[in-house]
Amino acid sequence: MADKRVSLDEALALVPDGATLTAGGFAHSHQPMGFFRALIAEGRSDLSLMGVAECWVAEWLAAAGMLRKAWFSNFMFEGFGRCRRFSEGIENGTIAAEDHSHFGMIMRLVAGAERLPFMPMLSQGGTDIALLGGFEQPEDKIRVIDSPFGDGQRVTVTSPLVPDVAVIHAARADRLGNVQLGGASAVIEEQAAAARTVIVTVEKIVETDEIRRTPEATLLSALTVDAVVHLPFGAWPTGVYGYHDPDMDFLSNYYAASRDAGACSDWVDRHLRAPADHWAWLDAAGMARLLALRTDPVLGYRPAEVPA
Amino acid sequence: MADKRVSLDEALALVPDGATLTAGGFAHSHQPMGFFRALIAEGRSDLSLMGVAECWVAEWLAAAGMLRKAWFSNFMFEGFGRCRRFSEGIENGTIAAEDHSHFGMIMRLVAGAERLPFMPMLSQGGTDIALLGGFEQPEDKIRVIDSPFGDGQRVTVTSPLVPDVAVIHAARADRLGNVQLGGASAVIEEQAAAARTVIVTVEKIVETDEIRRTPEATLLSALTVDAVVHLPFGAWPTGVYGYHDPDMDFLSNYYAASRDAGACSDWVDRHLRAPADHWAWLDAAGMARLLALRTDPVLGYRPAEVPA
Amino acid sequence: MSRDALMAMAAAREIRDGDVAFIGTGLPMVAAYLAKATHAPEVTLVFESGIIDPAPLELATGVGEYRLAFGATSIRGTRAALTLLQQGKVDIGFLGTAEIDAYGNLNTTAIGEYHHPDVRLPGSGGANDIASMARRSVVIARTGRRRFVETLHYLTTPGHLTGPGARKDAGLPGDGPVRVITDMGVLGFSPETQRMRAERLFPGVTLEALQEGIGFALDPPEEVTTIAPPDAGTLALLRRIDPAGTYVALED
Amino acid sequence: MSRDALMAMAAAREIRDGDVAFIGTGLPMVAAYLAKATHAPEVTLVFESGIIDPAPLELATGVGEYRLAFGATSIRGTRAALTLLQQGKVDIGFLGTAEIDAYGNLNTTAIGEYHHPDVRLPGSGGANDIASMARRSVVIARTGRRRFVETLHYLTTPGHLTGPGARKDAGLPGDGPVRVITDMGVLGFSPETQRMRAERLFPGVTLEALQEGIGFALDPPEEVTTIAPPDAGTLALLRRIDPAGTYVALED
Repeated sequence: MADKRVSLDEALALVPDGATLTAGGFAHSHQPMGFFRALIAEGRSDLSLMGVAECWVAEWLAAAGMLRKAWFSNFMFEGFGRCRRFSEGIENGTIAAEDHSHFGMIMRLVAGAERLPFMPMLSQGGTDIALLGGFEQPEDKIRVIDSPFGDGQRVTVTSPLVPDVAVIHAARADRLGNVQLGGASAVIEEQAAAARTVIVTVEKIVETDEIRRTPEATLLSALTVDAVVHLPFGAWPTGVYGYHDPDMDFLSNYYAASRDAGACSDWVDRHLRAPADHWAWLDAAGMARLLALRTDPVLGYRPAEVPA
Repeated sequence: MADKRVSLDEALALVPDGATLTAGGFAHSHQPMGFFRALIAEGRSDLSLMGVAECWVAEWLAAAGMLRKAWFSNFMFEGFGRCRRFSEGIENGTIAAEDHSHFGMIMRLVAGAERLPFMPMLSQGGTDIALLGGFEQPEDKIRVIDSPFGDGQRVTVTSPLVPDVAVIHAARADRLGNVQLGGASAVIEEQAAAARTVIVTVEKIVETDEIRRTPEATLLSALTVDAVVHLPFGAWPTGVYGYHDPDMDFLSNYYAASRDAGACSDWVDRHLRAPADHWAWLDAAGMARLLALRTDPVLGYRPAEVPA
Repeated sequence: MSRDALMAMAAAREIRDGDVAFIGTGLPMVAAYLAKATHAPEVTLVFESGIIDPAPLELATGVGEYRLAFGATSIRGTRAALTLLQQGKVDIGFLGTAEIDAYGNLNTTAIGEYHHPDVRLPGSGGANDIASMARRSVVIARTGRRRFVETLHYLTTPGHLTGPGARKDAGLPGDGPVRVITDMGVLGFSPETQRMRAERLFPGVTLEALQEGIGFALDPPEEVTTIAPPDAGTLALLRRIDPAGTYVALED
Repeated sequence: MSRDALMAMAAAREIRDGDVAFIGTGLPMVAAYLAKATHAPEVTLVFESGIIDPAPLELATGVGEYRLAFGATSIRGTRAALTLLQQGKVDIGFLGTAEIDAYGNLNTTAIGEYHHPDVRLPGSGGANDIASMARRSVVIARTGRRRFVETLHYLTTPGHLTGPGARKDAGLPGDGPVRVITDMGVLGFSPETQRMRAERLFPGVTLEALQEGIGFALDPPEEVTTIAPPDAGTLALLRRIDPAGTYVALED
């Protein structure tokens, strides 16, 4: 295995205009926002997403006008509400949508990862997810077939999806790309396995010997990873289990701005496009804000603050 | 979740004559030999195995005359050679065999576990595993079909298997059946998921709060486990990662006896049938022998002994 | 009297002791912890984030929240959690919705024409998987003629689809929805038609008032009873589980 | 001169730097560590037990041995390891066999009629999966007319099956065997027929002597070269990797 460390700029160059992406994380956790902040600042056109629950990635790409279509299962902001720019993009026809259940999206990624022409599964059948295509023909996406073993069982089969690039944020990796992450791992394994190119941004790069101490905790093996970027707070304003909570104030600030297209555009310019680099993006947030997010190592989260 | 602790005798009662079994472990590791030693001592008839690599379980059931048929992928003794009683059982027609690749067996168990009428896969096609049935009709086991999405890809599909009982030996569990085990976990997850009843024997029963300290290490969740038996050295003479090495001398002693049917029958009577219970079985081995097997906690195995 | 408390009680009652329950954020989470604190101490909770059987010290506001992970007996990924559904290991799941029809089919995808919707909603997420594969499911939905509709704009999540036999034809293993818990009472499904009918009413609610809040004709009920209001012990438990009243207000 | 050393060298040479190699016990494990110590420092070794990229302090005698697990960068289960094959992430795999035919198909299941065999062998294990799904595979087999046979008693593991096009019809994604490493030299496959032919001979071995040890007619070779014996450095490395000569004796 070769040394896969690259700079953020080198990693960004792996995502061309027109690329099909998938990104790790879900709810307000583990989304590679540092990477996508920088991608938005650089600018890309005609991106597509093969997503499961990377709501913030979808929303910011939509808000930046860079998202053209999405295969996905659910994008919403837990505790806030709808992803407004993403949803309105579908409403006004600038973003094309192809709907799935979570398991349906995962099975398409698994089929893509494992070179299988389809995966069988027991959900989605009988619904508009199966019967009504978005931008795909429904019969290219899901069919309900009789078991080839003639046992009379009806089973849904779904076709593969292969993203060009997966972008994952994790706690740590070695230079070879062995990746470890605590907490619920969402769909990271399936997304990384399916994609042609896998970029991982991490809080910390550690020696391979450190990875070897807890091999059971390795979520992605080096042989599925193409580029490793050292990007502390690379999930901020979403959280990283064991490191820091999501920054609910910052997220809420965006959410409020997102309810108006003009205000949202200003917000994107000011917060996402203006910073010169990742450090400027973090510096704008400020040390006090970022350090306050740190989680308690025993609890795994940030307990309520003691009133002064 | 209820308290699932039972005695070894109660667990044995979950395996009736004619049962179809699957057992954890592979090579000389993690095989539930304590359980099967006791089952052999009690006596059962017409057992079947849906196995992957639990060579010692297959061999001892064959040597005890209790095994009637086996769906399996590979039974051999790493470093020794063939499983003689099992192999000769097939040669003389007392054991019926249905062959698979490892991945083929695993996919049949996965299909069984997930209520799927089949799983697609990319191996086994074109070989006698697919074309020549053992005791099954080949067309009930494996077919090569065209992708239902009309993309011209040919893909193998294999039908489900559901064992009556899975028997697993692990390092530790709580009383609810949350199971943790270090090292390579072989096929334990898929075997437990597929079986109607899951029995786990463990080195140690711990409090649930202890399991909660390392939830990522939980291999089997309580909701897949039906019975937990406290059975220290329950894998002996095979090994348990982090606890003790396989007892190569004892295994070798069996292997030598197994080359002759009569000698093997005597061996089974003396070593497997004679002990009154699990403690008598371990006492016959003796403290010095068992303690000498303990692994070094840093290395994870037993280093070569320093000459006296 | 609190409608929220009645809904939480009614939802909790659907959980049997020993069940494996697939739970989302909000009222179902409160109901699940109410059930666990009362008649179902051995319920096992599973969350789509991959968290199994957690022991949180305080109420989480999301299935992905780190305070929910505290004390879990198992943490994996989303595929592992959803695979439990496909394995038939989940007894009950709870669902919310924007629209629901007489068969208990749900729409959480789009209002208006799917390709050019008036309002784009979040999409299925795990809902379709839960409703397809859990042994039984329970829908929680406040009444209203724009929510309880004759025809969905989009069928995201299967109830009984078009009625008897339809789920089997579609390859769905679970039995589908057994109850719809509203702010006026609890609905079930006629075995013959698999269409919705009233089962239990909240105190002071009439069958006519319930039908008024439903945009399709309910099937004739077999027997309708009235639910007793929560006792002081239940209210105290709800207050302990959700101290801020985030999901279950104890005053209307 | 040691035939074992020549075989280990020839096997090591099949591994390219940066390859992901699926490895079993014995000579392939020695060859893999020889490759890693020489021209392929960035090879990643994967074992069917679920161990990835270990750093053992001494040679393991089995893929399930705990001394092999030492220093692994990832440890999962067997399904995860075999799934890497299905994902197309494995470049090369090594196979042993009891019988091999001209197309490189292997039998490790039974000698005699399958249902009533004269000798029952262990079965496929992961061999079929490796040969079906790795990008390329290499067979290691000592010559002999009972091993290299015109017709297998049972086709356990696919080589090129019946020749061009057959693997595709059977749904197999990998390219199949590229080399057969024997104790007399290295064989390859004619592109037109996909039948075996000589490529390289060990010192002192003639094409005729090799054919003598093969129970079917080899295809005409394109070019046959002779392999240089291992140098002192290679022998020293082999001695360090396998000090006891368990798998690679340095004297015939």
